[in-house]
Amino acid sequence: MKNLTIRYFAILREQRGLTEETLTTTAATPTALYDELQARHHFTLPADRVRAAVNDEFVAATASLRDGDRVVFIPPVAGG
Amino acid sequence: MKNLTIRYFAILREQRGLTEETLTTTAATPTALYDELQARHHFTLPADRVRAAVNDEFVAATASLRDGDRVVFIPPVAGG
Amino acid sequence: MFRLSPTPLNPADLAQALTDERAGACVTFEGWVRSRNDGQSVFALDYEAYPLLAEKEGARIVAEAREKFSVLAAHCVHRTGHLAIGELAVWLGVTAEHRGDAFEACRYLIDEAKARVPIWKKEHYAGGASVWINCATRGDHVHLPGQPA
Amino acid sequence: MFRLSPTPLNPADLAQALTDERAGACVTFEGWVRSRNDGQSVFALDYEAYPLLAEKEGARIVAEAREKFSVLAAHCVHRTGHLAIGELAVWLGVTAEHRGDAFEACRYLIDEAKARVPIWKKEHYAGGASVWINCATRGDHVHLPGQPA
Repeated sequence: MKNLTIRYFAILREQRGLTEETLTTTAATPTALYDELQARHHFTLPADRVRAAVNDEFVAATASLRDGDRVVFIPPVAGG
Repeated sequence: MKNLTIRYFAILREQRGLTEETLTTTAATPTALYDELQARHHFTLPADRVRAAVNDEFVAATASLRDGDRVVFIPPVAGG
Repeated sequence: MFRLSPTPLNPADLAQALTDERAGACVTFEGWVRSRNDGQSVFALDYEAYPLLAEKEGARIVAEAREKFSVLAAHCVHRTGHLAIGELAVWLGVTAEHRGDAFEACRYLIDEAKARVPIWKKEHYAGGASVWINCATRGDHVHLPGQPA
Repeated sequence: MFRLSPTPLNPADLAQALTDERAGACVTFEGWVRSRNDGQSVFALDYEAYPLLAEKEGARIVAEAREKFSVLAAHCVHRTGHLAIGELAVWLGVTAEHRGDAFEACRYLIDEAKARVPIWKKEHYAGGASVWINCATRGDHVHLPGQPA
């Protein structure tokens, strides 16, 4: 079990209804964590359209999550 | 014989020492006219680096010159 | 230089930082909020950013452009917050000795920024609907009042 | 729109004419007088134009860009007269719905204008020499004071 901080932006922020939460999870990777959150909060974006950042850096979907990590799931971007 | 008006710009204006002149010539084409003027005024630009305009439109070097035409020889351009 | 701005962008002010005696070419790109997008009448939009990562990724893109092209300066500023039609969403300015580098670096910067920087756009339509751009999923639609859902 | 200007160009003023609700992209190109060109220290320069034909040819180039690319506006203004280092020699502004057209049209305009519009540039060097650019012929050289001719 690890404690993680999740920050939400844009469509995920709206669908979650908050900007940040901490949670205790067994999820080992960003993908596993997204699957867990998606099931709970009915996020419409499938996992393969969301990138992950840990501690303010992009990481692979299969990266190892560690206790205390700050995680952000990044919906498809649309700047410009 | 025909009467032509010649306007000079840039390096040709400086080498000719005036901006406009009229002259009477037998030159049938811009190329023939440029050869005549180059011999007389020692223009440094060879004929193949000069374009011709007649009555404010580009013309071929072999176009026919007519009495009353206004001729400009155009040195290599360098705008921008 | 890449930064986010919560306040309106002024191109004349931004361009002043580009002044350079060695520069022969300056190319700017401005992204404006259009009144129509994909056939819909747009009323306004919101940009939301993940600030820390947006600025890191933006800085990386600027560094890449400087490696790939011979440029003197490359600046990019992106708005966040609520924007009306005609407002400036993003401003880029690139200077170089020669124009080829300035054009190519500017194009590279905006293409990469749009593809990689974590900034999101929500469009608000005339009828009251709104959509997060690029985030539609199967079954989503924009429900316009007066049309069947 | 293509025109010549004997007076300094102000980008902010010029850009105002581009305002268009339908435009999503605005690309500008500015040509600045550089302090060095081809290894020589430039002091100032003069642009001379053949006004009537320059404006005709410029208008043709703008019309070509409008045919080739989907643009909303395409404006080009070129200075004439005496310019100091850092001054704006040419300003182009192109708007389009999408950025690809704006970039490509702007690049087309400046490339064609430089190649085709009857405008000439005389560079004045720090040492007092001056040269009509692109008009050197075999045996020409720039005679700098203090150097053998």
